[in-house]
Amino acid sequence: MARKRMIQAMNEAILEEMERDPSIVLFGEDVKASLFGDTRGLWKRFGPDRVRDTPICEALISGMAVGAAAAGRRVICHMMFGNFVYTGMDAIANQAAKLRYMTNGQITLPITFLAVSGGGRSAAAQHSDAVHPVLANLGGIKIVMPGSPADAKGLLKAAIRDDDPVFFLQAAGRGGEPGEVPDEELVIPLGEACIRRPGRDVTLVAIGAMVRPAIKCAEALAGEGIEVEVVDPRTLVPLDLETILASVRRTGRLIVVDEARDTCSSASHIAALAAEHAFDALRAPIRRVTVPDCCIPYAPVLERAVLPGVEHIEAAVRATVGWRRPR
Amino acid sequence: MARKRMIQAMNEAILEEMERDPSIVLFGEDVKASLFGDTRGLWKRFGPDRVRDTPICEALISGMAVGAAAAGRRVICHMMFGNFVYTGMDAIANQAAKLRYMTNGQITLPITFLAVSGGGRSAAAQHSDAVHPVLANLGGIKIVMPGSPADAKGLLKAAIRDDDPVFFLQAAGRGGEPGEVPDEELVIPLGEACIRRPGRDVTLVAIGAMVRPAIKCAEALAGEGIEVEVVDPRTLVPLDLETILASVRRTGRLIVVDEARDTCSSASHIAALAAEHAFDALRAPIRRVTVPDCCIPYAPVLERAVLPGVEHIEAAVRATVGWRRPR
Amino acid sequence: MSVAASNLSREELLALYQRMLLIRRMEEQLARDCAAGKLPGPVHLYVGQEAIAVGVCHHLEDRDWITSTHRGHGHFLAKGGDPARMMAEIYGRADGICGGFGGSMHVADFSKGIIGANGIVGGGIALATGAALAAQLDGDGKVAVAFFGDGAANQGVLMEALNVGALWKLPLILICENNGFSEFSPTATVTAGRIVERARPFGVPALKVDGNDVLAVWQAANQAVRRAREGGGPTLIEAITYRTRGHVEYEVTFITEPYRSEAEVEAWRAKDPIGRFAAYLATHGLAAADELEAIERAVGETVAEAVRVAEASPEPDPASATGHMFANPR
Amino acid sequence: MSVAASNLSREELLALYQRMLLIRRMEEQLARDCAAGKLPGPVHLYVGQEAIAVGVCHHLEDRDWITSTHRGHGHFLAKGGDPARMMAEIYGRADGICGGFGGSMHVADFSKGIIGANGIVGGGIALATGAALAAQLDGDGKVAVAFFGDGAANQGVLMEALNVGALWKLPLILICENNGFSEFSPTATVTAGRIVERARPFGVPALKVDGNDVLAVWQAANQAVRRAREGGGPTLIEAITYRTRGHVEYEVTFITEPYRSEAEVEAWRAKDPIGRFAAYLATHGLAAADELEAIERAVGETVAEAVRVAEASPEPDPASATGHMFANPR
Ligand SMILES: Cc1ncc(C[n+]2csc(CCOP(=O)(O)OP(=O)(O)O)c2C)c(N)n1
Ligand SMILES: Cc1ncc(C[n+]2csc(CCOP(=O)(O)OP(=O)(O)O)c2C)c(N)n1
Ligand SMILES: [Mg+2]
Ligand SMILES: [Mg+2]
Repeated sequence: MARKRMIQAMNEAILEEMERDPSIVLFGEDVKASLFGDTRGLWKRFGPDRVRDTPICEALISGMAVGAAAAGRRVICHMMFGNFVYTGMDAIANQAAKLRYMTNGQITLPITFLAVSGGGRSAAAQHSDAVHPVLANLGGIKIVMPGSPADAKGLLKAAIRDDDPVFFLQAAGRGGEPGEVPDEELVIPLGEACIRRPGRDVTLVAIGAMVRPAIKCAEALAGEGIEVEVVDPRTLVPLDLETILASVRRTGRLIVVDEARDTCSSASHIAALAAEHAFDALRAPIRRVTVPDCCIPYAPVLERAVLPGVEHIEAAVRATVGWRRPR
Repeated sequence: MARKRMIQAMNEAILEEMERDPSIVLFGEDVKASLFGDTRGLWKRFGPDRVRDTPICEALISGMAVGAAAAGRRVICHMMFGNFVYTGMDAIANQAAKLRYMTNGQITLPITFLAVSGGGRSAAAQHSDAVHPVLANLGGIKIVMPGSPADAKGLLKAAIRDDDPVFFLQAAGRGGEPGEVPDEELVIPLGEACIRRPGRDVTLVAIGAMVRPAIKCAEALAGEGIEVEVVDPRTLVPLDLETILASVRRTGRLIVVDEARDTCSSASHIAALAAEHAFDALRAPIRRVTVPDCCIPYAPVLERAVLPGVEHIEAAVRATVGWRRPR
Repeated sequence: MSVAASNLSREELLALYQRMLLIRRMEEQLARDCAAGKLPGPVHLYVGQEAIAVGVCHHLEDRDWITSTHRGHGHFLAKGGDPARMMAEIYGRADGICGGFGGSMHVADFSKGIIGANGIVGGGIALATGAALAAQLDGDGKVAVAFFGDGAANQGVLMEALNVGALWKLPLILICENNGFSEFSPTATVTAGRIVERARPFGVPALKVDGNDVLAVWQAANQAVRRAREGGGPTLIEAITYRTRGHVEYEVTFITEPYRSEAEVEAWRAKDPIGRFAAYLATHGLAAADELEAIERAVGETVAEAVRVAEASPEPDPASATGHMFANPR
Repeated sequence: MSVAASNLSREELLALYQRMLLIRRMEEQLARDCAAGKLPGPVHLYVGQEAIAVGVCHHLEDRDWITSTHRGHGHFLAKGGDPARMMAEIYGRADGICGGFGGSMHVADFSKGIIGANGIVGGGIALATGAALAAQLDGDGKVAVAFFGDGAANQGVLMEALNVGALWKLPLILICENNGFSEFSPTATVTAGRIVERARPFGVPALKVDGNDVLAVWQAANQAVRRAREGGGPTLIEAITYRTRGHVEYEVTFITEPYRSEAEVEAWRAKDPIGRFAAYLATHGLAAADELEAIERAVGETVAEAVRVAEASPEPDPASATGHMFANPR
């Protein structure tokens, strides 16, 4: 074990996988300079053939990822900010998510798209969207949202080895967060949730960047005797529904914390799944702690008002645990 | 009242509004020839200044809609198929949905985007997506999905008069469906659901193209004494939650039928809202009848297998009405 | 047309002819099938443009990549796709090349380097650029060809591909088939300037050819493919042609006003690439009448066989409808 | 630099100088504020490029439209945006021109025709095209100007705008500020050929100017704006300049390797548009030293006042955070 920052863990994952598999090509805007640090040093290590700075042209880049993958390469495609996914959306939605299906599974499309997701740094509306619900609805894109450096490393390695298009969404501005990362080879299968903290009173499903405030909240409430179980799905597609439902069946209560806008969020979807498949176990309304249906504002005081924080989560837990069926 | 096809009703709505408001400009690919018939005759009537055929360049078109609206025009922008929304996604998500908010409400953006939505005609994966969940998650886009010719007319007129960006999504291939349309001026406010058929046993929220099979199913089951209440939300943003919740409180049961892929669908969202706000009234699990998380296939037999049909809805109703809390 | 310039053998010339005719007859069959209500979805026919797919693909091997458009049957067949499996696909059958999942707008066969037809106008351009990148990394002289229309040339992704193609010297060949229309919009109403010029600012070689002259297309493609194989980077070819059938087969049912004159269509029919090439072969004594007839018969038999196979093929299993979204579902 | 050619009065020349200096001093203030940790979000400074915004906007009235980029303070101020309200915006305050909702990358003032800075590279191009359409329909000679970078010129939407602009003869002026870099990529590594050439295939007039020479920019814009007002359609201007500060203010904290040499930066500093113009004014006896000093003082006072206003402004009300997504929420 060693203490590493999340971005370092990601950097190692890419480096190790590119060492391991010479068919991998990585491209995107300024991957050589590396804004976030995840691709730092790769250009020097692997050269300009396998690590390519592209012009600014997301529509082409995302389509090239599909074309190169269809033609036999394993691709890592850096989209930088989540909002630029919209700019490259056509090939993501119409090609990456569909080409295998439309052609009856003739090909695999081993593509890992990298992007940061969410707000919190006054980057304002065009650099702060959490785009995972939009991607999740496409059906053909896997989605990874790591909650810790170790998970980032193990999940990114799994994503790169995966034969399907995967979006790896790292929480924006949280690359510096440290955590213990095992020294040995670490590959965490996609589709396996993890219970970050056990608890009997309420299940708190927390996605990506929300894991940390969820744990903080759980720790704070433990002092009052409220035992919160924090479940980190780690991947949204595929979703480990079993682990989530098993937890809900134990606690009888569910809250989902998601940094997405509320309407059609992953929080909504997980809530809907529980309202169908764990209905008989539910002892309280299912709550969502999400971003209201607005843009992410610039001023810190405004941004704090719309992003889910510990206090929003805590309020939801108290309301859920304290709920009594009206007479 | 006169019997009209849905596309005719839409055509009338646009024509009447363009007559009424000379600031309206309409553009898109082949709006002069009019593939679907909704813009038929408008070029002749209003001339090449106000009705413009664009080249194929969705990224520009959607952005132009925002620019022209910000500069004082009322805009109708035809995106043709729902899947081409992805091609023009950047300006829809990053500009249309955000420009008013980012600039502190300095402007209004009166834009009506037109597109067809959904499958059913063997148009295959790249012409059959129902894109409303993706649009709904953006937060700044209103969404209209009419279930009848009269609604199409009244809602389209309201959409055009609305000062915000609205996506008007007509069910693909269903333009020929006839219905009674009032002769007098008809403007149906956005955000008002309508109860298509009252019933005491289960609430069936059916979106857009799903209204018809939902009603069919309700009629069939009425013969067996199962009384299904069919609620048509008509607009997904804004959503008339009150009407939906009131119905669920009456029936104690909810099913949502949505032609979207399941994950992060509007069905999921409506289910989540009910699981929070009508929890105490629920007497059965909330079910969703949606498209599984796959593309829309070409062959009719495959397409029928994935699109929600009367039989899928019926099965959900039976399961819901017959559900008993396990002991 | 000049055979001297093309250096093609008589056998090769007849092969070109055969392939064009195969595309034509297959699509005439599809037109009849469509009119008879036998096809579940829309079909966009390539009639009149066959010289382009055939003239280009003659230079390509199975390992080379092509991407195509909504009007993709010609490219599929020219690149060696199986006629019967294409027919079965368009009929929506289990033996279709995509198992009935794709249909007319998505016929693809990766084993033949056919990345596929594409329902998104301009969608194939980025795919081909990516395939060209893969080809370049493979380092064995493969190339990638994007076929697209004049309408698609107005999608900005073309400029993006020219830029990246030029910067990286990708083995990419961009074939713009200017058939006079973007759906129902005559090209000039939606396309400023000349498409062929659009390559020049990027330093990408570009040429314009008569797309109804299979040998002219062959020549242009010959240069472009050679340059690409040798590491010389991309080429844009604008091939001038004409769509003599409708944009989509059933357009008369919804287009209320004519968007072109019958005289214009007739004038172009007179320049039909197949008729012209047959006359050329005859005039130059390169094919006897009975040879051409034999080809006609053989092609007819292939089409008939394709229909038989397609009709005999079962419908896909509905239980498989959600089956292969992912290679590793979990 | 040639005043004869520009036909500008002394007062106008001094106004150009004043505006460039205002942009410079405002941004130097922002640089200090950023270093001091006073700015909540990222800022991209325009230092070295002032001649472009000022040379172009001098031709524009409030009713004309501009769209800008992530590097948008210069355009905002050149088009007549209020310095204090810009400062307050970047400080994230309630009196900010966007109430603190937008920040540096979104400063906008529609009453001044400023559609706004833009966080999406290339995003302003389509907005300006739409504004040009609106202007054309208004029929009163308004124009729309899109400012964008060399990096943005690689977004396909530029080609799409050139095409539509040419077809519809829109009053659209496309100003590409080629400052040598797309973030940390030198232009030549990501940009094939010459940007100015990209207009030609569409028949759109294009010219390249020294973007550090305010009079050269003024001249080029003069032609372009006149043509646009008179219904002559779009123009592309490529203005060659250089970004002397970082791409983003705190880049040293994350960029581990230099992406350009200090010598290169120094060489360009010597061509600083403001210093050059001051020297020109002095050499030609168009401004006395004390006149320039007076301008400097006045500008300094404006900046100081902007800071005072910004600092005195309250933070926005968190309760308003979700307030104005829609004009008609229901
Ligand atoms: C992104 C996108 N926009 C619009 C369409 C609708 N559409 C289908 S074909 C077509 C015209 C294509 O013209 P062109 O590229 O010249 O090809 P042609 O049909 O002439 O072969 C259009 C607009 C589409 N399929 N995809
Ligand atoms: C669509 C999109 N892609 C990528 C980015 C990230 N990004 C911000 S600025 C920039 C470089 C822009 O270069 P240029 O257009 O030359 O403008 P400059 O920064 O030089 O003024 C990039 C890639 C973005 N903001 N938007
Ligand atoms: Mg065409
Ligand atoms: Mg630049």
